[in-house]
Amino acid sequence: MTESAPPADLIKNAKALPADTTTVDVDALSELSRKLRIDILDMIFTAQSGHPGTSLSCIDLLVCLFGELMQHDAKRPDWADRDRFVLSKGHGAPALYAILMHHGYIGWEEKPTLRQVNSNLQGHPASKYVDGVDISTGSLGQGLSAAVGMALGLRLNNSPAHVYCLIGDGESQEGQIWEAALSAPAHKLTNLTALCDRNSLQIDGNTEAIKPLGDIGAKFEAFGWNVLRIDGHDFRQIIAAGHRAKAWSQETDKPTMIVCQCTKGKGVSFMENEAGWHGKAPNAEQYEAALADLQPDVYYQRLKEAN
Amino acid sequence: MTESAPPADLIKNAKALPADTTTVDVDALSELSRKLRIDILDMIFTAQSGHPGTSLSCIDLLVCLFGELMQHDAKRPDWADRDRFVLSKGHGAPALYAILMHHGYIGWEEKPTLRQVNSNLQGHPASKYVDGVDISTGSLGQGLSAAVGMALGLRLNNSPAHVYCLIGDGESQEGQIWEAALSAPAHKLTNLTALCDRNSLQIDGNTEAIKPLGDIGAKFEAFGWNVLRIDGHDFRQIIAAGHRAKAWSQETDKPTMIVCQCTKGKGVSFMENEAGWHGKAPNAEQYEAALADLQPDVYYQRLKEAN
Amino acid sequence: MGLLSPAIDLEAPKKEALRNRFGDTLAELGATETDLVVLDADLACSTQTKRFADKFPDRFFNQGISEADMMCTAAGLAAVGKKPYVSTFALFAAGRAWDQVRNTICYSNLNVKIVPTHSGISLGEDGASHQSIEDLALMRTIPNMTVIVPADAVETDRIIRWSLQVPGPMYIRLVRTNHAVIHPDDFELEPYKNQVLRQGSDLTICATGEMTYHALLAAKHLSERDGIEAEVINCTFIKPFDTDTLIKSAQKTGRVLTVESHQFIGGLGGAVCEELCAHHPVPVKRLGTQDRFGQSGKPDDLFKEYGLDPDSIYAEAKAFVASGR
Amino acid sequence: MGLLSPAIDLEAPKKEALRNRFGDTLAELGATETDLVVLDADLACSTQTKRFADKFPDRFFNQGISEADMMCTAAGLAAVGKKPYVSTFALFAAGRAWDQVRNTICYSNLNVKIVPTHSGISLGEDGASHQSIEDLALMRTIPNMTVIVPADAVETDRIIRWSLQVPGPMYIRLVRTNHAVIHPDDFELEPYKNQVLRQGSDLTICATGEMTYHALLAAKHLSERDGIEAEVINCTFIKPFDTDTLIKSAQKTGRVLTVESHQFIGGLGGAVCEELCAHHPVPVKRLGTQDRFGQSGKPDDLFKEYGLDPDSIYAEAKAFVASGR
Ligand SMILES: Cc1ncc(C[n+]2csc(CCOP(=O)(O)OP(=O)(O)O)c2C)c(N)n1
Ligand SMILES: Cc1ncc(C[n+]2csc(CCOP(=O)(O)OP(=O)(O)O)c2C)c(N)n1
Ligand SMILES: [Mg+2]
Ligand SMILES: [Mg+2]
Repeated sequence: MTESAPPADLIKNAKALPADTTTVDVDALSELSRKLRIDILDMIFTAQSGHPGTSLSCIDLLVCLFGELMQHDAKRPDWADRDRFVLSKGHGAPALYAILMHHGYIGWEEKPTLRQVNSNLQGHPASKYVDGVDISTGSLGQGLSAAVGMALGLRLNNSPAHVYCLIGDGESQEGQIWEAALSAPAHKLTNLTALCDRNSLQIDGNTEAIKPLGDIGAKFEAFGWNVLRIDGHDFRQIIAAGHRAKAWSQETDKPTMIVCQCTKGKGVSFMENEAGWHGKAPNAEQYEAALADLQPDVYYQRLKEAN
Repeated sequence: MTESAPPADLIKNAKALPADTTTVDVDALSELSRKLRIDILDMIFTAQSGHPGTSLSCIDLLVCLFGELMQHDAKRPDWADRDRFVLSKGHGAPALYAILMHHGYIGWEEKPTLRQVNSNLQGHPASKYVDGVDISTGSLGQGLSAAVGMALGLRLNNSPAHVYCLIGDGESQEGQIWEAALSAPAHKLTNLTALCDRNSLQIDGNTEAIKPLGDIGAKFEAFGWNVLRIDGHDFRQIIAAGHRAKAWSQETDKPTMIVCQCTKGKGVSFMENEAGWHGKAPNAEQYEAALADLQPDVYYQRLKEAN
Repeated sequence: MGLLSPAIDLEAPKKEALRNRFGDTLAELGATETDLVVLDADLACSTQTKRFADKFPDRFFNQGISEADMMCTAAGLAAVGKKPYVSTFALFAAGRAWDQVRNTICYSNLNVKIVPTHSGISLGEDGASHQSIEDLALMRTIPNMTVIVPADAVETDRIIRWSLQVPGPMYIRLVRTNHAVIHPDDFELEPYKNQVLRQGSDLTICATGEMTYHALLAAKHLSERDGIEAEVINCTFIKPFDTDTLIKSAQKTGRVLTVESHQFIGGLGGAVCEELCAHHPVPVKRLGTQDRFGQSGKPDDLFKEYGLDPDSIYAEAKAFVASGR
Repeated sequence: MGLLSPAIDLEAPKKEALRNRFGDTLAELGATETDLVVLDADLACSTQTKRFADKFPDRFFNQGISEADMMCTAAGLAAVGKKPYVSTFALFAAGRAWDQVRNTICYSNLNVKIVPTHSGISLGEDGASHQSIEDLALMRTIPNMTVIVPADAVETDRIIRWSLQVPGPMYIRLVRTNHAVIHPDDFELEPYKNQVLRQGSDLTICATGEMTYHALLAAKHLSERDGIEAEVINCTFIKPFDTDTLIKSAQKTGRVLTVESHQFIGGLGGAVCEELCAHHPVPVKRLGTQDRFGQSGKPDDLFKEYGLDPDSIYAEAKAFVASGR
């Protein structure tokens, strides 16, 4: 888990981040992320189906969102003023299920059912099966508009709730992302923070080789958003950016986009930056190798505790 | 017909325009535009249906495209190497029909049939009815992608043909425009010039009040295009921009977008900048008033000559 | 209370635009139903959602020319408890935003009411690119979707009021034209029930939307001129389809003519054939656009061109009965 | 030359993925047909258009995750004389880009061949958001569109070759799975003709795509176990539908069971009911997803869950015959 400083040019708005994230327990977050990475691999290995690359890419973001940034309570899934999260890149479902299990929305006993018939853990998040999923996703490009709608509705309700939405970079090739990108500033949404998992890979290869997205942040800026650029695996930066985004949106009457430089497959050496691991389950050997990368002692320890 | 200089800040890339458009016969173009404006109104008045605002907004562009910029020949509609034009904002059909009639693609006898049952002059341009229309349009947002496809195909054919595509500013709220906007630079298209009719109106009012587009040119720049900004009613600027666009694209391996500041309803005083004239036909009184604006003497003269 | 207005003169009925009533009803309901929100995509003046927007600007969202975005935005509003009504032209609601309606609204079973205007060929002069002749097929096939077609302004009003009380996605198809009012002012809607507006024994005419009035007029002429008694069912509820009413009628008449301002594939005609084959197979003749796109023209000219005017329906019905099938 | 492979062991058939053959055939045709171009939307490794892309990178366009753009780009390519084949998952081809397929491709009647893979519930584990169970209904209702569903890899190959010679828009529906090869290697396609793969007199089973093999197996069991002889029609041509073959069979058997990996509304079942009601009404039972979305699961588990495995088809057919309808 890298905690070294991100490249200076990455954080164009670094000065906009509050310096003080000293209270953040980076070790604990890092440890949680590592556990959840193992859960992700467990699920996908058991199902022999699923999307490891994207899940490992964004799990650090989810850990910070659900653990530090969002107001929510698994015991009150109907709490009107809870913060909302939309996983627009729905194929990251294993990451979402992992964090939702950790927070008690989903029972651990469901873990082995991913992608099996009649499971709640559908291949893509489905609202009718899982608390904490308010909108079903999977068809790319639609979640950001839904998040805009939630933010509009919550504002009408005078709710303090904040809406977070995570999109993929490849997903940003969908025109609807740019419809929503025009819409959110038009509505002057200050209760919406979007995050873009900028891992530079999509299914068929590098985004820049297929349909270049270049400086995605610049595009959102041109569409009227505040933009923060961070290292999507640096917990301090993620949390600082999350706080800064809310404040900046208030100051400017604009929604904020956090472009998160991420590594697809992060944490499993042979999956990192490999498009081939987009939608493929590891075989037994690969699974063991992946666990080795993620410190299997912790894993087996937990297994023991569970029994 | 204004020939005064456009506001200096409008032509951000004015220096990129070649100074020498002295050979352009502005008077002749201006005169043609005026006649075609009358044709547009004739058609819409006779049909008692149609879109005057957008047609008057873009006719000066069409006059320059078909008269000065494009290589085409009504007698050879199947000529493989003719330049192509896609009217992505298909509701500008009356303007397209007017220029196509002028150039001989459509017989004048068809003029009164606009929007009647079994007419070739459909409410929106339909390729099966009219030579010179290669792709049917009307559902907004689709024409630019089609133009990209044409440009790709012509390049594969080693054809020197150039593709022009006119989109509306309101139309740019369609996400597909931004899909095409990402696509054209990805394919390094140098045989594609897009124009945007930036008249700042859509059906329900001002674009900036509904879903602000702000600096559209900046958005296309962020998506990887060369952008020229001109006065869309200044013939010298239109033609210079058309030439400059081709050359600039060659120099840069990028497609070029010409953002044309236009006035919706241009030429008919009471229609100018009035959203209400988007899709409404003038009644007899309004029609007369419009003709008066457009110098009816010319009109009646032509009628006389025709008989 | 009757189903058919006793005052109606079928040869010269009172007319009213469904979309005007839609706008008025929304604007009225907005006063008491504070969760009601309305979305449009730059067609508020055409769909008449403007009537709501003018009264409740805070609860009206003009999403611009972005139908896909509009549908998902509505879904998001519904997900936090709002009751969104979404409008645009039918082609752009059902067609342009199909995946959004399907995947974000229907799969999540969200309470979004889609009420497009300008369906079918009576959209008129704008032509084929704007005339939705496939939307019933498109919407009927999506799980969780309810598909409804009011026949006139009165029924539109009742449907809108009722729909506000019923959670879940609905597609309520309206038209552009000023159209015959066939229901009485005191009409009471019986949900999920298609109304037998005219009794008959020689054939059943299943019509929907604007076509119901055309069918009634054709039925009148069949009776007056030829002694043929057509039973006319106003097919308001396309999905779930009112099987009982159809089957009872088909058992009586033995043949069904379907009439819709829509493709003759997959829409009302398709639903009727599916129901009949499942329960009581009888011959069906389906009127609609016969695998042809629409085109520009005045609504009445187009009805004639596509065989959907009362005279054409009359002629088809007569030939159908004469054929002995 | 026969229609059904004489070598086939229905209980343990040879299997081949339709999409692999699709990719190979395209790659082969690309060598001689220089106007052939292929487009995909970031799924080239799944749809197997990659096999063409690797050989002819200049004539392959990966449009990224932009299905709408891809369809219209294909239309533009066709408008200047190219012969585009477009692929992605069925839901994103037929659903996400419906308006583009309709308004830009079909209304202009352009020569674009849309060949989506991953249709129906056998897409499997990705679940409902990716399982296209409405595409036949969506595509069938568009004027000018031809809709075709090959049943195996051999037929896929023949259809692709043939389609290259026939101008105009087509929708050719493929699936993800490794699937039974039922046609012989020397199979010759008879265009617009649905093949009677098994003769029978007790009922007609109209099946399409993957379901044809399931129907054949069910028919075998019906015959072996119960002496019920089912006639099995492989419904390759969904639109235009092969009326003759259906009606002849229905006249003989008096009842039709339709089987599709698709909604039971508006698809093959809809087409069959429409044809029968128009020409020879008989009882029809429609198997498909019964107005339910798909879900995650292994294809075989899903077939069972949705009643589309050979055993369920067998049971439905048996009950249908026993019902005496
Ligand atoms: C509308 C749509 N088109 C295509 C797909 C298939 N698909 C699933 S994931 C994916 C690539 C996504 O790439 P990106 O957004 O960069 O996410 P990452 O996996 O890199 O996090 C594609 C094309 C889809 N789910 N939805
Ligand atoms: C997909 C789609 N949605 C909506 C419409 C209806 N419509 C026709 S013109 C128009 C406004 C277009 O505005 P703009 O692009 O600015 O063109 P202008 O008339 O100003 O030239 C709208 C919403 C349409 N034709 N297509
Ligand atoms: Mg990515
Ligand atoms: Mg405009």
